[in-house]
Amino acid sequence: MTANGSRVFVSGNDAVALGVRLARPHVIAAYPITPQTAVVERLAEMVEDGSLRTEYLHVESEHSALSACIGASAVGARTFTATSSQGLLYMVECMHYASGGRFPVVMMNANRSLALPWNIYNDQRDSLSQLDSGWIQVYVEDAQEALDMIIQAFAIAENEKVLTPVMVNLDGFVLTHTYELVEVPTQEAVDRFLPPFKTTNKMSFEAPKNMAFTATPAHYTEFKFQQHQAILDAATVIADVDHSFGEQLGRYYGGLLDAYRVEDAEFVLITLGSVTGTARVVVDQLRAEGRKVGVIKLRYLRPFPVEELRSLTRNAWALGVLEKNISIGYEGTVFTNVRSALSQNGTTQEILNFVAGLGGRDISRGDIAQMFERLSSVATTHPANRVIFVNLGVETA
Amino acid sequence: MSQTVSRPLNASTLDEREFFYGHKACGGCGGSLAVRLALKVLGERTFTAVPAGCMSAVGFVYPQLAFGSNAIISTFPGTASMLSGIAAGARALGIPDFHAVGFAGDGGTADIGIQALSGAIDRHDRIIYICYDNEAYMNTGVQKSGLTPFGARTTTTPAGRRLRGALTQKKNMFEIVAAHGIEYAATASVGYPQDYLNKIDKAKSVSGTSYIHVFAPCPTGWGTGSDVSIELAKDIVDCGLWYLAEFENGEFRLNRDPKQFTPIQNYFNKQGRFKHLLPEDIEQIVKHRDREWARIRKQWIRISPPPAVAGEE
Amino acid sequence: MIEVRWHGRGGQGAFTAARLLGAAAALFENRHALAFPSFGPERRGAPVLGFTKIDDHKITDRSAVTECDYVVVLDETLMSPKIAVGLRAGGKLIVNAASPAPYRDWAGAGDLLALDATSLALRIIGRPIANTAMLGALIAWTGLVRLESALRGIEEEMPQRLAAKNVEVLRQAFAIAGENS
Amino acid sequence: MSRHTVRPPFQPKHIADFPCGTCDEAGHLVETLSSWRTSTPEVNLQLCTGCLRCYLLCPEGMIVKKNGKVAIEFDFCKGCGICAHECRSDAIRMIARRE
Repeated sequence: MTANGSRVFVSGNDAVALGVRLARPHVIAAYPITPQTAVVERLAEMVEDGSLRTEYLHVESEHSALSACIGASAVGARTFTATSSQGLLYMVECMHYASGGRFPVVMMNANRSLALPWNIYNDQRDSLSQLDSGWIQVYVEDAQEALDMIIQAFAIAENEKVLTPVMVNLDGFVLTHTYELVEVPTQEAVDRFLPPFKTTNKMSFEAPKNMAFTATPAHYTEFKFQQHQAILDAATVIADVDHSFGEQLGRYYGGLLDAYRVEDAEFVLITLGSVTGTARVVVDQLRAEGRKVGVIKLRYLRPFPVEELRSLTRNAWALGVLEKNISIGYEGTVFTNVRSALSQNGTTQEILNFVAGLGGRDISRGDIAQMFERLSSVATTHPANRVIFVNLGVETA
Repeated sequence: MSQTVSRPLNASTLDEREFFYGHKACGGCGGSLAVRLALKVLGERTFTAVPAGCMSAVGFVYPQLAFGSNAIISTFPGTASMLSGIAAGARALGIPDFHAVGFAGDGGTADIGIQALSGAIDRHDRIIYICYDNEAYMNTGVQKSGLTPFGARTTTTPAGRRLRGALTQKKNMFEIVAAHGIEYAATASVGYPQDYLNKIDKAKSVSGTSYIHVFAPCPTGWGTGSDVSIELAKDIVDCGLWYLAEFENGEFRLNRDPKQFTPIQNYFNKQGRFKHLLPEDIEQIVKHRDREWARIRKQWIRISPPPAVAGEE
Repeated sequence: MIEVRWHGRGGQGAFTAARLLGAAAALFENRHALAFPSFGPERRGAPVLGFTKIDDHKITDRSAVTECDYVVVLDETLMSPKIAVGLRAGGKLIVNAASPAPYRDWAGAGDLLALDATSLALRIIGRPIANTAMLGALIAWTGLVRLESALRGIEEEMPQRLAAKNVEVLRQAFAIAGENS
Repeated sequence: MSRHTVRPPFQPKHIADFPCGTCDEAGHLVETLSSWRTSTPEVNLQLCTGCLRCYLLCPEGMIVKKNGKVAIEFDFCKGCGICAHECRSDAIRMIARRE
């Protein structure tokens, strides 16, 4: 494939840095935090060896990292930042600011659990707690998808119909620190795929602007409606970008979601991120034993794949939503989103919420096989409690 | 004051109890020594706040909790603000005779935590803020901080052909803090342990805010052996790249004014992070050092250092 | 799928060896591999683990390695009776030691092999960095990847100033191991 | 005299075995770190003058006063070598084995 330059054996963090270099950002402002650090380290090395020409700011905190990116975007520069967990939370004010101002910043987030207690390992409570921040959110399954989605994220964010910041999420350590084979596209192929950033949503001497202004009750709602509509419309842009990426660079990812052996599945597991890979192995094993099971990988959580999810799960007897998250005091956030999408489906299939992998706890093949077991028993017995903590280490009765 | 008779504070009169051990810091860590010594001076009536960084990552991994006295992890930006809250709460509850002490790293103090520190000093809160300075974000693997010295290699200031390490000088935190009109501020080093003990002891009786900036080498981050941390922390003072000073009653005072600096080269040679420096880099560092000392000697009042204890010339 | 568990201490390069093995298989033998460290802060001196998975098709399962085919111990002071827990029958426990004698019955279901990697590294590199020597011994005794691929892996993945000496260490370790397999 | 207790490993059976919130006893220790050591300090009491420099400078607090001299505890000694390096009468030597 001429579009792919070289094959390398790199970590998820390295793959993100390679994607960023190919996307030619004008400004990078990021603050180090485990497990994201190798991204900002590789980018610093690329600046030093001259292979990445960009303004690399050593900012003093995550709040300033995103604030600086907004400033750069406000003069028309393409900007990138990367963070994780506590750092993501420390920039939340700026996240709503970036989306409200329609600044197409691209950010990588290494999914890591939230304090307290402190924990540096993987789960998804950081990004899932920010679904309402007005950012497009995509979750990747491996290092190749991480590299590719960084490039696609700029194409989506900067599309003038979208003009919305995009967060690319990859699982801390499980993806950021795991080395695997990655195809690296050539700069020419990426330059053809990703046009330079052009926008009128910027200050300039040619057309001086006042930005990020105040709106009174008379006008505020309309700005929010615009933002909301832009993310809903982004679904078509996402599909187009996925398609042209497949045509030009040879890898299709399926747009809003990716389904595996779901066509005739009686029991379907819906999940996101790298745990999908373990689920694929279990699906193959159970299929070999004649069991009709499948797995759906939600790639985007905003916009949410409502239609696709409805059509793919219509015939399933029971569904499970596996997420490394719990909205404390109720249920998993992804579970809430999935049930809402399926509620107008008119179907009555049972649906369970598997809360697993918090704070880096391992999700084994056996755990996933048990989830399918539970789905097959529940199809008939409609349990009262649908939120199941997987692998809780102690009794609770 | 808990100590009725005030005997000179030294290794033999120091509280024999240990309030920080069983921690998972790298062997030879200067920061863990700075925490250990300070907590021994402050005693058991202490509330300690430690932000994200090495000391919390190595000290509080449940169920291994290595602080022998009260201790709590703060958010990364919020060490000083949490300390202000602890002090205010204890005051409101009428708890007598306590110390609220914070241990934050160089980045935790000069970068992400500087805003909260400024607020606490401005309120004259009765807290002791200790910055253990190992000159980079070590817990996340040696990235540049605002206190990374010029020329030092870190993973975000690589030393290659085009750029040779950090391009900025250390932020002057001691004078930034002093400019707030703080009651007491001092610079120290684990290479001069007695001087460090004296300054912690003095901070105990300050009626407002006190700030101690203690130099604390990091073998892992600097590419040195684990046994030379104290030697390096002494070398840096002797070669003039760091100074021992105090700020009190609105006046600066130098505790040590070396007639002759030891050669900078023998401080740099022991560390991997400076190995790449070219002669012109060293020259620039020396020029900056001499300019700083000229300014300090002109502006600061010099007194004779307090009586040094045997073994510490 | 073949799974290898590497034991070392923070700063000894256990994970570098795990990564070199993965790179050799993935880049030069048209196979697929994952290489990952035991996640967490690596304190100098603290015991750490590294893992390599190698297969003929893309590896999507990233759950923890509970069983493995080979255990490689870079630092003899890490040896303990439980060192080979999870080692599959017919697997190999490979230790960096002058002699395997003291560890005869610690190999669990596998067999025990030893190579004095530290002295080999001291001789060639001048520092007790045993990771590439242990990689050489592993591939000599298991045929996991060809010597040629491992050598190219080092040239590809290691900075120039380190590559030459490490290539030499790997070559000699491979030869020594080959003689007494 | 060892002034700390290392408790048996924490093996919770029931949710109530966990503290309510992230709050537990100061100095609650459940493991030693001697496995980190690849070399071990040894004090020669003939040479030791009891100056306590090593006691002051040990980052682990593992050196204790004893009969006017010092003794080293090994639960958390990581073999960093600061005591041996800083001893002004060469009374401490690092030997390549673990207690």
